[in-house]
Formats: sequence, structure tokens, C-alpha cells
Amino acid sequence: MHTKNSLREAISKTVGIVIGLVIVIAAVAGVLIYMTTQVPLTTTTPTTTKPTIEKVKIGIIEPLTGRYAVFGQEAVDAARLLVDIINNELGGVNSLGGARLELYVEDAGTSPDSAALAAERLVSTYRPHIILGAYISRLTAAVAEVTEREKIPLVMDALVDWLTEKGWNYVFRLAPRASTHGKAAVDFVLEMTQKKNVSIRTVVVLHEDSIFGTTVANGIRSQLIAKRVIPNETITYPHTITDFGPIISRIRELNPDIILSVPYFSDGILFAKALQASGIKVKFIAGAGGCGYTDPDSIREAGEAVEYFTNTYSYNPARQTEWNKRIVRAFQQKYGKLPTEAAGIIFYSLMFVYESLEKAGQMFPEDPLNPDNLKTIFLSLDLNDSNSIAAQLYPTGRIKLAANGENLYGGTAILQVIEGQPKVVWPEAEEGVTPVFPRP
Amino acid sequence: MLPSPGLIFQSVLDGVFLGFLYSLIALGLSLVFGVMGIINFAHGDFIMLGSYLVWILANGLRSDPSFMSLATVPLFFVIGAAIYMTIIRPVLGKEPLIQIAVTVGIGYVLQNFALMMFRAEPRAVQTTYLNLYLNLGVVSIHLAKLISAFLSLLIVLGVHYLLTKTWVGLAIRATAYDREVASLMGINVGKIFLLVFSLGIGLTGLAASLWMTFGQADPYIGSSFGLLTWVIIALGGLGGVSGLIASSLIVGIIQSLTMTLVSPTVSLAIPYVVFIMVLWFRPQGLFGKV
Amino acid sequence: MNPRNVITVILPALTVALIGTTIPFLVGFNQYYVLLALQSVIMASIALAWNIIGGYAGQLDLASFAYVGLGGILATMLMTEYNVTPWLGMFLGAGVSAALAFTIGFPLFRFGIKGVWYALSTAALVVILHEASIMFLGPFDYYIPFVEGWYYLRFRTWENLYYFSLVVLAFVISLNLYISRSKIGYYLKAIREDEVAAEAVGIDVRKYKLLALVTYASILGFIGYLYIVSQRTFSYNTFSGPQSVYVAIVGIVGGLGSVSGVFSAALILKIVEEYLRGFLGGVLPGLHLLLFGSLLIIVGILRPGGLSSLTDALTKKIRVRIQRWYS
Amino acid sequence: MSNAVVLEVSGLSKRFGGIVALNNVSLKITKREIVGIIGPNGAGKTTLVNCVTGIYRPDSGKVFFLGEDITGKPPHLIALKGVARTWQKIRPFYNMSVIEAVTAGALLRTKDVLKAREEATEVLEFVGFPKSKFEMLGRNITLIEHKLVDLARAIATKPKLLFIDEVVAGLRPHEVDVIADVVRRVNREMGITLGVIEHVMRFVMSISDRIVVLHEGRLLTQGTPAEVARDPLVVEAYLGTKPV
Repeated sequence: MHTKNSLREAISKTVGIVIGLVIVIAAVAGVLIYMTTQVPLTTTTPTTTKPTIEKVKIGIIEPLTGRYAVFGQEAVDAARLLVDIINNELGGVNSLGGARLELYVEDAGTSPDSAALAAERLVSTYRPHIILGAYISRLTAAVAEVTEREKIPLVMDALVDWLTEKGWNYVFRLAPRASTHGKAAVDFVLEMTQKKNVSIRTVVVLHEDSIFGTTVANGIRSQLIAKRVIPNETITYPHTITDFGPIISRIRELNPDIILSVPYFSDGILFAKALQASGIKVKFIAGAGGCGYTDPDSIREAGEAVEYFTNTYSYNPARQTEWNKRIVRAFQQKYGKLPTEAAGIIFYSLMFVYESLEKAGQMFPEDPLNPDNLKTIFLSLDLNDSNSIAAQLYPTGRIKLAANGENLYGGTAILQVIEGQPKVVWPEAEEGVTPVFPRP
Repeated sequence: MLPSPGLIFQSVLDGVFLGFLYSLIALGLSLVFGVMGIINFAHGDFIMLGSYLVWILANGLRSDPSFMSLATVPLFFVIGAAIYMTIIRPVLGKEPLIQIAVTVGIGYVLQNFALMMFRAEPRAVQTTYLNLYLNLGVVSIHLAKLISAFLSLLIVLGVHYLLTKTWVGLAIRATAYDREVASLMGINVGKIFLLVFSLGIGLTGLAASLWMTFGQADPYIGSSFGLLTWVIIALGGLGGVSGLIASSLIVGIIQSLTMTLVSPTVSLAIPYVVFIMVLWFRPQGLFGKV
Repeated sequence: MNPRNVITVILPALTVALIGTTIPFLVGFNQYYVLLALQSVIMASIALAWNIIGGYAGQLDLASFAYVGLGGILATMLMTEYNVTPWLGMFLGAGVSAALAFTIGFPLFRFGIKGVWYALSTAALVVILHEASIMFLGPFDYYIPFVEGWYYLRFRTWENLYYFSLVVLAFVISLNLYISRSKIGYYLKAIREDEVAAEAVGIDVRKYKLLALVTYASILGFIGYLYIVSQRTFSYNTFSGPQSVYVAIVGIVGGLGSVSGVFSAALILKIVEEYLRGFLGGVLPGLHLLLFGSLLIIVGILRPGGLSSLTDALTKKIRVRIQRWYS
Repeated sequence: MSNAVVLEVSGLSKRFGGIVALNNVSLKITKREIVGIIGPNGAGKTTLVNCVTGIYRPDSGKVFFLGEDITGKPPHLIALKGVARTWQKIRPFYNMSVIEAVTAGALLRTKDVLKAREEATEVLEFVGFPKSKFEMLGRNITLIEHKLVDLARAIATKPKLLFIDEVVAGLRPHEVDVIADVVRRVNREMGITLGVIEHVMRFVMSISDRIVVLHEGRLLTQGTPAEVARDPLVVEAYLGTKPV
């Protein structure tokens, strides 16, 4: 007994010492890293001689752990791929003497706490010239506070509307805002009902209750009302839902012709499967908001249940432009699957950044990475399929930022699952594809 | 718009099916708490781990998830035993707070292990023979849920039989009643604890395979079950299996009814409001003995 | 209270605050380290407030972020909607949180709810507030508009907020030390050890538990604004169940009722977590939380007394030194 | 005044489900007395104390302390009036030091922690607790030390009446003698009236002034130790069936 106790004491003492040592080493290492990586603020001090820029530092802050990791991990994968392509296939930023992009990844975690820490850490240790992130609106807000203060342009991949309405100066967004998704879904459905002469009596709006789902659903409702179609019922459910049974019962009762639905991700699969199993005949299910139904992961998990479902997409993986095909192929080769929306937003955002850098090297050769210069270029670029790779990756094929940093031509593509494959059907259907409406 | 009687009936039926599955989930937790006094906050996370296992096996063998319980239950029984030996036994005599900290730690480890192994995308099983609805006029029955409810009930009653009619069950109940007296009676309390904990974890393996017939796996699914299961145990009191089933059904029906008739968001909160009310007025639970 | 007690209560708090004040200078106003220090200090204050109900009175309370959220959201909304300074709003927040704690605690203690059931009903409280706030606030994020200055306690950089949080921390530390040296502290600890025996020596168990709960809740209600302003936004997510469990874990890892233990646990866990997030988060997602969970298990098995078994000996040594030096 | 009634119990009954634990028990304890309360297992001794000290609420009957009706009052108020008790199954404060545990008792009569600590020190010295272990945590002391701390914690509340519930259970013979000595001194030197619930006859016979015998929840008989020991009823009900 005595020896056991003393053994335990020895172990716990050792553990104590080890923890203590780790802390001390961590502290010393931290200070050393801080001292060695502290970068003089060259970007903000104008220099007379033309600086030689060897690399452009791009920070990316995404939720890599927690509930949102599914999006963040995809975004980082996309960024890694694109940086590879830019550095190796496009030869870096040519106007800056072939400067290479260097990617710095930070985990934003699940709360604004960790997102702010991630931003501060990124800024104080590497001081990136441009930051991308952070998918979830409140994480993005925490990051934006930091990038605003430090005057670092932030290209957001979060879609919620309010993020461009807070008067921030260095915040930009190429992706279509959330409410655009709702509008697009309604426009598509109404156009189809006219074209195919399908009568609709009952419309149900079904959406998850997160800020994203609610914003998109608000977009749906206001567009419906603008088109004088009054939705019969709006069903809100928690985005962490595990059982659709009761909701299916309610849908059976309402017997809608059209369901306009905003799924989060896993709930989309659950819903589709439950609806399929229930045998309820709904003429059409149109998703909005890019997550769920038509992305490769959902199709893989839900199988036949999502056949002929549509969803609006901030990115169009099937867009038949040269560069889009090329990048989708590269992504498939590297990661073994089609890119989802989270990846797509990063594709065109990062490509837009790259093209802006090219322009910066020409317009402001003496100080190309100055945030104000970058902002000027961001706002001045008017891109389309013929003059830009980024535009080729964008669903509407056009990118022009307004003064608040939002894309004037922000728009979505609508994908439909046809024979287990996501196909673009709207606004222009891809070659050889016609939208299936209503569902057979 | 007034809900039709059919809708209400359907919704109660959905609640009943859900309730039986809850009772299976709560049973293991309740056993571990009742017999050992261990407050296991990682119970839901074992179901999560089980769901992934079922997903791998069912997709690999192209078979129905419910058959996978033949593999998950023994495996989880062994995992339960291993966790008992390494982590639970050293903290048995310690303060409940320390025990909670340790089980929360297990939860963190399991969640993030799953995240690292499978990433965060939800995973569902492709092959299932049971994902269909039987339309019976007014109501329609989801076969997967019917089967899982039936199997849950069967297992819960089986465990009830084990506890009341066998020598081992007697020993378990004696240990729950008074550890010291039980050991005086010649019961090896250590072995009983090992058995109960392994059984508790083994049952999560079963619950996981039933869950996967209509649900899906993601690293954070455990938290959907964790607290709710405790509410069920509290409502049931630690009296017995009948109380547990009754409270599971009540929670299932309340959730289902509020989800259909009021709002799905409210349905998450209602069981907890009921729980606090019941604690105020009947601290021993709805069906517990005084 | 006699003067010697005043010194033992105030002096440690002052020392911590003074040492804390030097940190921004030591790190050269590097915002990353200042923010980390700010978050650690807020977490330490919350954990030390929890120590009153959890550590001294031994009630496993899992509702800390119900009170942080309620008080904080009230103060923030008063500021954004009616331009009320948070200096006032924080006290109102404290009041509202205290009222909620009383409403919940009175019947719970009246009906003798304790142990795991107390823990679960507090956990349920967080869920209820979480869902209720979705109904009232909607699912939206509320961003605190940028208005700089001490009137709003909102700043571009983190130093000023950090200094303010140090004052709060110093207050919470001295309150803890005062409680541990006063009648209340002895009574709460007796309740923690054995309620029946405590009642038999004349302790009004219900009254003292309620007192501890209300004190804890009002501190958290006060800290609420500080927490939210350090986050920049609030939403229904502020009522966070996992965060509330985290606070209790800090209290347990620190050692129940040990001020130095809980304080160091809050700092060490926050720093270790951030260190792991920073270095591994981008490399292997989830690994840092996995290690964090393993740490909990190891502490639970090897050092059930928590860090206090280390820190108490240390603080005792320091105290003896100081006393010797005085005489 | 020396035979003034401190405690009067009249017609006390308490039932648990179908079991009658106390059945119409009446008794009186006068000032500075040591009353031994004996009886076989399940006789209702501890239930009696629990009813008097407010842990249980009696189903019928009254409890008067110094002439005041305290029936059904909460335990902490009864303690404040001056009734203290120790516990058959020790209720130690594992994570408080010995001195802290006793100080918690002493704080009933004062707000001043330092004064309460001094009083606690005195009480601990009085019961003969080793001074070197004052700062030890409850988890680290022995069984007899726990019993002494339990006793000291009760005495520190400065009671007028103290119930000692099976204090010597589990102790070795020489330890029993130590406790007997302490109990006697509590009565003589501190002037506290004592009710001693006991199973060990040798101990209770040697210290009590008067013995009350309970059997199956009823008061069987009472008298001096010598009288009780000779009473055939007692011999039959208690001594006869279970010799000690």
C-alpha cells in the first residue's frame, strides 16, 4: 500500500513537473517565435525604391473543428489546391516578378472567442496581406473587427446579408448574399411552372432555424409575396434536428405541390430520405442556400432520395468554362470528389485576389500590397468570362464589386440531381441538360 | 388552422416509436448511475461512435444497419470493460464532480477522435431494408422506427428480466441498494461494476445500430441524446424499468406533439421545462418511489 | 473584519492585478497575447464566481452561461437600443441574473434538489434560455456597433478592456478570499461536505445555498457585458451549454474551493487550449480538443484534488514568508 | 433548578410506510442529567433523536425544549435553541481541516471567525484531540479521531442538551474508555445535559444517571442502571435475546 502510494505520488509529481516544463517551454517558444516572426510594417510605409516582393501572404481562417468543420475543411482544401495552381501553373504573380502566394491556415473554432484569437494570431505572427474567411457569420464578424483595425482586406466566404452593412472598409464579398439564394429559388420555380403549365395550389416553405436558413427563407418569402404567391405555411425546424417524423406528418396533412426548402446539411439528407420513404407525392422540391440535396456529399449519402431535387448554389461546379472544368478536375484528382459550395466560393474569391494582385503590380508598382491600393483595385475590377479566370469560376460569369464590397452581379446557379449527378439547369442549363419539372 | 385528429394520432404514434428508442438509450445510463453512482456524460458519445462503426460495417457488407448490432454490441461490451478498467475504476470512490470531469473528458476524446477519423460530414447508411412507410389510411408507419421501437422494447424487457429473475440481476440490485451489505453477502462488487458498465456501453452499441436504420452519424450527434436521456431518467425516477419506459414515452410524445403542433424549436425546450417542474413538485420523479 | 484579514483578502488580489497590468508591456502590446490574456482573465473571473456555488457550497452548477448571457445581453441591448452606458447596464444585468437565480434556486433548494439532479436542472435552464432566446431574438447575430470609448467600454485594441477585466478579476478574487475566511465560507464548506450534519450544527442550509447561488449569478450577470464585448456579437448561442460545462470543469480541475487552484486552472487550460489550437488546429483538426479531453481524464485519475494540491502549498509558502518578513 | 425539565417528549409517534418506528413515546430529561437510551436494533432510538432534532417530522406527539414547543421545527432552528447531536454513522467533513470543521460549529453563537476558531481550539483540546492534527484534512484522520471531531463539532455549538448517538460503535475497548471519560467530563465540567443512545451496555451503564429502554418503538421501562439491569422485561426483551 505504501509503495503504491509513493508510486502514485511520484507519477503525479512527474506529471506536475512535465506540465510545468511544457508551460515554460511553451512560453519561451512563444516569445521566441514572436520575436523572430515579427515583421516590420513595410506594407504601410511607402518606400521610394521598388521593393522586391518574393511572396504574398494569404491568411485563411476557417472553422476546422466543431459543428462547422465540414465547411471549413472543404474551404481550406480548396485554398491549398488553388495556391498550388497559381504558384505552379500560373507562375505566381507575374507583375510582382513571379511572387508566390503563401497560405497561412488558422482554425477559427466554433465561437467568436477562438475566431478572434485566430485572427489576432495570424496578424501578429505572419501579418498576411489578405485574409479569407470565416464561413460562419459571427466568426466572420470577430475576424472582421481585427482585419479592420489592422487594415487588412478580408474577402469573406460567409453569406449572411448583414456582414456588408456594418460600414466596414476593408471587407469584400464575391459570393451571393443569402437572400439572393431565396430569390433565385422562387424565380426558378415560378418560371418553370409557367413554362410547363403546372398549376400550383399549395406552397410550403420549410427551413432550418439558423441565421442562414432564416435569412434565405426570408428571401424566399419576400420574393414569393412580390410575385403574388402567398405561401400556405412556413415550417421552421432546429438545424440539429434528428427526426423528421413529425414534420413529414405535417407535410402529409398540408399536401403541398411545391416545397421551397432551406436545408443546412445533414438535415437535407434526413428530410429527403424521410420524404421518399413516406411516399408523399410532392410536385417539386426546390432547395435554396447551397447546402444539402445537390452537393456530391448529399447525393452520396441520400442516394435516390434526392433525385430531381434542386438547390441554388453560390458556385457552379458544372459551369462549362475552360478554367472551371480544369479546377474541378484538379480538385477531383486531389481529393477524390466534386467540390462543394464551400470550396467553390474559395475558388473564385482566391482567384479574384490573384487577379487583383496582378493588377496591383501594374497599377501600383511602388507599393502594390498597400491595403488602400488593393481596395482601389478590388473596386475597380470589372470581370467577365473573357477577361478573367475568376469570372469563369463564378456562377453568373461577372464580378464587379460595389462600394460596400458586395458583388453587383452576385447570383446563383441552380443545380438539379438528374440520374444521380448534379447538373446545372438554371439560369442557363448546361449542354444537353433540361430541367425536369415537375418531378415524374 | 386546427390540426386534424389524424395528424394528432400520427404525431403521438411517432412519439411512441421515438420513446421506445429513448428508453433503450436511457436504460444503460440509468443502470450505470443507479448501480455505480457514476454520472456518465459521455453516454451519448458512445452512441455516436457506434453509429460510425455501424456505418462502416453496413456499407462495407451492404447490409441493413440493424444486423450490425451483432458486431457492435459485443465490441462495445469489450470497449466498456476496457474503459471501466482504465478510467472509471480509478475514480470510483472520488467526488461526483471528479467523475463528471473524467466522463466529460471521455466525451471530448470520442468526439474529436471521430472528427479526425471521419471528418465532420454526416454519414448515412445506403442499404436499408426498413426505410419505408406502411400506409394504413389515417396514419402511416415508418417501418424502420417500428422495428427499432419493437427491438428496443424487447431488449429493455430482456434486461428487466435479467435484473429481476436471475441471480446476477439480484446481485446487481443488491449492489445498487447497498454496496457494503452486498459485499458482505459475498457479492464481488468489483465484478458487478465491471459487468454493469460493460452492459451499459454494450447497449449503446445496439442503440446506435437501431438509430442508423433511419438516422445518420456525425461527430456531435451524442449531445442530442446526452442531456435528454438524463431528463428521462429523472422523470422516471430510479425505480424500475416500467417508470423508465413510461417517462421515455412521455418525453417522446411531448417532443413529437410540440414539434407537429407548436414549433420544432419549442419542442427542444419543452422536455426540460417539464423536467424542472417535476423536480420542483416531485423530486423523486414521476414514477419513482418515495 | 480585523486589519490582518483585510491584508490577506486584498493583498493577493492586488498582487495579481498589478502583475497582470504589466503583461501588455511585456508582450509589447502584441494584440494576440493581450486578447489571450483578456480571455483568460474573463474565464478566470467566471470560474472563480463558479467557485462560490460549486467550490465552496459544492453544488454542481452547469448554468453559468445562462447568467452570463442574460446579464450580458441585457446590458448590451440597453446600450445599443437606448444608449445606456454599460457601466449602469452591467449592474442591471447583475440584478436580472440574480433575480433569475433566485427564482430558480428558491424552489430547487426548498424541495431539496441536490447532487446530479441539481446539476441537470441547471443544465436544463441553459437549454430553456437557449431555445427561449431563439423565440425572442430570432436566430440572428447581434453585432455591437463600433463606438469607441470608456462610456461604451468598447475599444479598437484590447488593452483597455483587459485592464478593466483585471479590476473585475481582483474584485472576484478578494470576494472569494473574503468568503473563505468568513462565517459564510465555513458554512458553505460545511454544506458541501454534509448537508444533514451542517443543519444539525445550526446552519440554515437553504438560506446559505441561495445566498451563494445569487452571489455567483450576479457576478456572472455583471461579467456578461465584458464577455459579449470581447466577442463583438451576441446571439442565442451565448447561452451555451458546453461553455457552462467547461466552467465547471475549470473549477473541478482547479480544486473545489481553492482560489489559487481555480485561478491557475483557468489560465493554464485556456493557454494550453489556445496553444494547441494555434499549432495543431490548422494541421490536424480536432487533435487539440482530443488532447484537452485526455488532460481532463489524467487530472481526474491522478490528481483528484485538482491543481490546488500544487498551488495551495505554494501560496502557503509565500504567505509564511511574508508573515515572517513582517515580524 | 437542578431538576428543571430540559426536554419533554409526549406521545411521540413516527411511521415509515407500514413500520411503526416510534409508538406513543413520552419521556423527560432534566437538567445536567446523563440519560442512557437503550434498546435492541430497530427499537426506535435513533428515530427518537431524529424527531427531537428536527431531521424527521413526527406523525403525532409533541416535543418541548425548555418549555417551548419545537415539534416539526427545522433542524437548524432547533440547533440554535440549544439541542445538538452526534451521529451513529460518522458524518465527517473530509475536505475541511479538523479545526475548520469544529469552527463551523462554533460559528453558531458568534460571527467572529477568529473567536470561533479560538473556541474550536478549546473544545478540541477539551475532548483530547491531538493538537498536532488540528490542521489535518478530515480524510486523513482515524475513526476515533472522527468521533472526537464529531463530538467537538456538536459541543462547539454550545448546546444545553446533547444527544450522543452510538459513539463507541466500532471502537476498541481502550478507546471506549477514552470516550467514556470525555462524555462524563462534558456533562460535569461543561454542564451539558446528555442523552446517550447506545448499544454497548458496559459503556452506557457506567456513565448514565438514568436509563430509558425502548423496544419495538415503545417505551419499555426506565430507571437507574441498576434497576433496569434487574428488570425482567428488559432482560427478556433485550439482554436475554442479545447478551453483551
